[in-house]
Amino acid sequence: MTRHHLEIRIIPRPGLLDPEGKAIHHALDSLGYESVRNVRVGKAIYVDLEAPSSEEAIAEAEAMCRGLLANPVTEDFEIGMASPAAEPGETS
Amino acid sequence: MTRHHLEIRIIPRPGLLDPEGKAIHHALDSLGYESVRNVRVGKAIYVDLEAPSSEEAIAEAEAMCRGLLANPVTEDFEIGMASPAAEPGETS
Amino acid sequence: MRLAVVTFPGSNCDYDVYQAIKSVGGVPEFIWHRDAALDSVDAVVLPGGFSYGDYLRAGAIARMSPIMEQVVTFAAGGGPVLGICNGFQILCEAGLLPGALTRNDTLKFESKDVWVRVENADTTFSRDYGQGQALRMPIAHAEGNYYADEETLDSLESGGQVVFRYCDPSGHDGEGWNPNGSARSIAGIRNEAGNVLGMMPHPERAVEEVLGSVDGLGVFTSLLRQLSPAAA
Amino acid sequence: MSESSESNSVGGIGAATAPQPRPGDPPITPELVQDHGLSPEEYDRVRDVLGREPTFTELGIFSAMWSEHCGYKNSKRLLRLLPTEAPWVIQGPGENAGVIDLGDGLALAFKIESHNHPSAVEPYQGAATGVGGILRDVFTMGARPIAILDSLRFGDLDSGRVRYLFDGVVRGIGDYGNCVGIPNIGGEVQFDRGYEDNPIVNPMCLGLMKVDELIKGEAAGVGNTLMAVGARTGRDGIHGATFASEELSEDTEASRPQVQVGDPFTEKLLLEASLELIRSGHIVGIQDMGAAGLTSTASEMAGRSGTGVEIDTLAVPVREPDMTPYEILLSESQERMLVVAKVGHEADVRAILEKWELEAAEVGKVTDDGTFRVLEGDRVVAEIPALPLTEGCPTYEREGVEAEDVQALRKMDLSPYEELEGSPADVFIRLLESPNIASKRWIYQQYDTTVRTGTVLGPGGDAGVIRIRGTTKAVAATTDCNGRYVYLEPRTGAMIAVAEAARNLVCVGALPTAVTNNLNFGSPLKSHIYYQFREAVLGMAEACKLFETPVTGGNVSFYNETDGKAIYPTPVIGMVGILDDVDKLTRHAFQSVGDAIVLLGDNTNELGGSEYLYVIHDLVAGPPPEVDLLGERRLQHAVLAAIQKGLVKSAHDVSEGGLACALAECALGDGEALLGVEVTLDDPLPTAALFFGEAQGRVIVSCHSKNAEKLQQLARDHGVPSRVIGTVTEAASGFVMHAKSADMKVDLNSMKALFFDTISNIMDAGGRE
Ligand SMILES: Nc1ncnc2c1ncn2[C@@H]1O[C@H](COP(=O)(O)OP(=O)(O)O)[C@@H](O)[C@H]1O
Ligand SMILES: [Mg+2]
Repeated sequence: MTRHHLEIRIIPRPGLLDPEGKAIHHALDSLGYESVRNVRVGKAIYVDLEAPSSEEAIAEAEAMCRGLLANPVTEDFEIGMASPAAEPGETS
Repeated sequence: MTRHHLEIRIIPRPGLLDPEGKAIHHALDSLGYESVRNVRVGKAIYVDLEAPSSEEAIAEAEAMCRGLLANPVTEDFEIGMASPAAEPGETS
Repeated sequence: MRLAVVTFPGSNCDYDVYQAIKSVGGVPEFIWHRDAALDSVDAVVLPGGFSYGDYLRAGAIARMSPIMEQVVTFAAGGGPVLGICNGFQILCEAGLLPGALTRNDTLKFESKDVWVRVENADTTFSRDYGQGQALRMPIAHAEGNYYADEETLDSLESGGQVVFRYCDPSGHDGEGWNPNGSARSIAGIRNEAGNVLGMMPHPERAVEEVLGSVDGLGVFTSLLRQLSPAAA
Repeated sequence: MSESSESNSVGGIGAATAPQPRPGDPPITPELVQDHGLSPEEYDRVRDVLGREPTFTELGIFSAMWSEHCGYKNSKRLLRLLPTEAPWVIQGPGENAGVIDLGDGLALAFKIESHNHPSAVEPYQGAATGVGGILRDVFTMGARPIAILDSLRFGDLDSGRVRYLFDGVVRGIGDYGNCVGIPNIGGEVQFDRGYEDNPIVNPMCLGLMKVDELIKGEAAGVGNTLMAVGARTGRDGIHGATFASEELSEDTEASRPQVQVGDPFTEKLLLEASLELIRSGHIVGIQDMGAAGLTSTASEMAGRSGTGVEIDTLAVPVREPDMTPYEILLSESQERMLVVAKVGHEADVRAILEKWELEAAEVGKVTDDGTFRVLEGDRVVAEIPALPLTEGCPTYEREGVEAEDVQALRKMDLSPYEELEGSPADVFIRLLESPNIASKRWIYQQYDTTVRTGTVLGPGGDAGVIRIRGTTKAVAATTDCNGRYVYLEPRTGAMIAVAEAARNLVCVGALPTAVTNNLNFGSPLKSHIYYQFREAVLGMAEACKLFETPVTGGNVSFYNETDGKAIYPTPVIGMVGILDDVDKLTRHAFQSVGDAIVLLGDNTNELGGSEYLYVIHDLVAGPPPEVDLLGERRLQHAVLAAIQKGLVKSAHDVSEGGLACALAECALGDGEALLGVEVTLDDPLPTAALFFGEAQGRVIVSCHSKNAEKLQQLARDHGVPSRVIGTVTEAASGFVMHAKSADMKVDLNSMKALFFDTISNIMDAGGRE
């Protein structure tokens, strides 16, 4: 068993309104960042888990996304390995 | 000018309580995912912007993070290139 | 005494604050966030609500608004600034108060009456209260969990900057009476100079018997008395 | 089954200008027509109206407008039986919301709306957008929203899926209303397996306006400009109207993009901008783009004012590229309005919207030819006579036959359940911790209840009350319906819903004034469902007539079924009332030790449809309690008179859980100052019925002991039975009830823990399954 650091990204489905992204885009515009074309906001969930291999870790994360983390009606998800910056200890 | 697809991750600073991460950890536990050791929840912000180079795109995103997107008291940030899955059109 | 009530897009307690100020004899005035002039006002109130929908972080986008530059200048010149709920969040985002307001540890919007104890009755916004007095007021927020690092918290405590703290109905520290997980049960703080106050509970909703409490009146009467010691 | 047309002239129009199919339009086949929810006969009617075959775009338009949701095809004829008039009614059914006169130049707009199907698919967004829609219905009348209520139904909370739905719905309602800044003042929720797969989400909104600021959804004044205002149009919710009219099935899972996302922030801006627009005098009409989007809004506005409209879809601001006229016309993107600006005032309208950081686009104009015409640039893509489109939907009256299994349930012998198994205290405790009886604090602590500083009685009492600043008045509101009663006997059940709503209002001291209703049923195509519907409408009509509470609007939600299984028929009553003097406001909690507890009304041996049977015996059976409407009317008058005279200190109606649970609620209050109770009942009734039966027409009041005789005299004068049943005691003395056959004594602190924490104990442990 090794510890795997996964980064799960939950992304609002294309076509759905993303009011938060819209508000941020608007704010960036008025701050003078006029080169911005699009903003969408999702979640980044960092999960540390024990698994025999990274394949198995990812498979488990996929199951978690389907069962709990992502709302299949409104969100897509993506799973990757996390960078070290996002590696804290244990959730208490 | 080319269009760059950036993914900005806003991560709660270590040491800060992350009640949402804790709640998700708890929920995963009770769903039987007992191999999970730690969960932290941040934001993933997908920004499409026009810039001459990817270095300049990243520099601009950094400025946005410092100016608006991240709160330095509670959050760190990371900037990367987004995967194609997270590439929609224009925010209107 | 002219008190500016700043309306941001999404503010929704501006009208309530306006009425509360009027009821204690102040002269409230709505200022739209883009009408960036605060020249002749005596105090500024940033009311509660969901400026910019609370998107990104509560108060994060509002503090970029043109009026906030004026508010910062006004505060730097010693002008009194009161931020309630979303106003408190904006003040922290703008750096006028230390720390940050993060998501309630209950992960829920919390709407109910709470009790707060007056920790410092010698401020612009609390002089009409007694030291240690317990006040009943409503809260209504999703991001009211006050956070600052230990060092900042210590200096807030030692500098008398903690003005209101959640407590039980008898005014004692009460296990279980902190509604949102705030560090050291902090409900309201002031800046070092003493002219800027931020608080999560809504004093403007506790100004008439018919609303269930008049414990919020003191915040407004204190402010008015400070502005014109002869009156009030 | 008979069929008739609503409008007299269903003439075709000249074929000379007939729109041509757009490139890429699918050919109109019988299958396509069927997919659009139109029967072959209805399609024939379409052809009659047009005098030719429709284009694909036109088919979409008819499909939406003649859906159940917009066309009320299976309900319209029966709904005409409801009383709608009274001197105080300013606006009855037909507009975005009903309006009643409050005196002092003020008026109250109010309406209820269902978002059941969207909430079943995506509880958070479904409920949130439901609140958004009902707020828009109210502020487009020119009224500022002052309160929200929410009537909810779910399956039993032991299912993870149900907990997920419940949690999402409550968060969605809360987040939306909280952000816009409208206090929630009440509602109801019932948990019963009858709603397992089909939750009910019916938000209601009240708004206040000056009488002379009333504005309607009309497209008046030929040459005036149509402007689309607010959010942009996306592909979300296309055919939501048809969707809401179909049964949920496995396929629904595949129709996910129909979810609409709410943006309460934009709504708040739209609210402020709309009220400013209405007051500015630059517009003549305004309406929310709700179900069936631009299509229904534009054609209804034209239909109401007898004009025509012309719209260019290329001028409509869109969120996504390459949208077709079909999509633009039928999109149900949220937070959008259609405004009719006086010609020449377009720039003023735009300036107001710009102030609120919103967009406004000129999308068309009012014409004089009675036609709903849609252009895509130069090309005509639809051209339909407006009135036949909005009013010509075929309407049906069907045969209704009661289901045999319901008859059997109703006739079931309940005598085996009349005596309690175990001690009364055990049964009592199980009822108190039933989520149907337990405090709903877990819900309403997620709702802002005090914003706007008008709430003088928030959720947790018999009705919510908002004072009207600048007057001594207040308005009260409640929602009520017990679907079990309606299921067991629809006519009685609907009467009880009206009676209970009125009782709740008088208990806070308000005079019941008017009703909005939301009729949630299964498929009207089934004869036993149509029976429920017809009977419920008849019952509601009778009770509303007798109570002088006209129906000023409402909503019908059919097809609340999954895999052929329908919900309990649930005609939710939203009732509003007026208190002339807010100081007379009365609460349900007992006030002081030594006060007399007086029961108005009679105890009877009725257990049918009770919470007791459901919780203890897992049964929904028997006849619902009888309701005597004249007796209810006398009771209402007596309670109001007693409150007016200052005789009573508290008042609370007896409903689910019976006398014991109602007394418990009086003793527990809001949990801050508990008081004890000691009552003695000498009725010769079985214990279950006496303690937990749900006989109607009962109110518990408390009064200073010296006033007890006066109070009873007042009751006698009104022809209402009354008696002193006990006294308010110290909390330490506990909760004590004596009857001939049984006694019980329960500790108040343990009651308090059960009552207030049950729902949070369940919810704060759950997850999505
Ligand atoms: N979904 C809800 N939203 C807001 N308040 C609610 C909700 N459900 C119940 N309540 C409040 O809880 C209290 C008890 O509800 P209920 O038992 O249905 O009242 P009653 O039987 O008097 O109609 C009421 O004040 C009601 O307004
Ligand atoms: Mg009840």
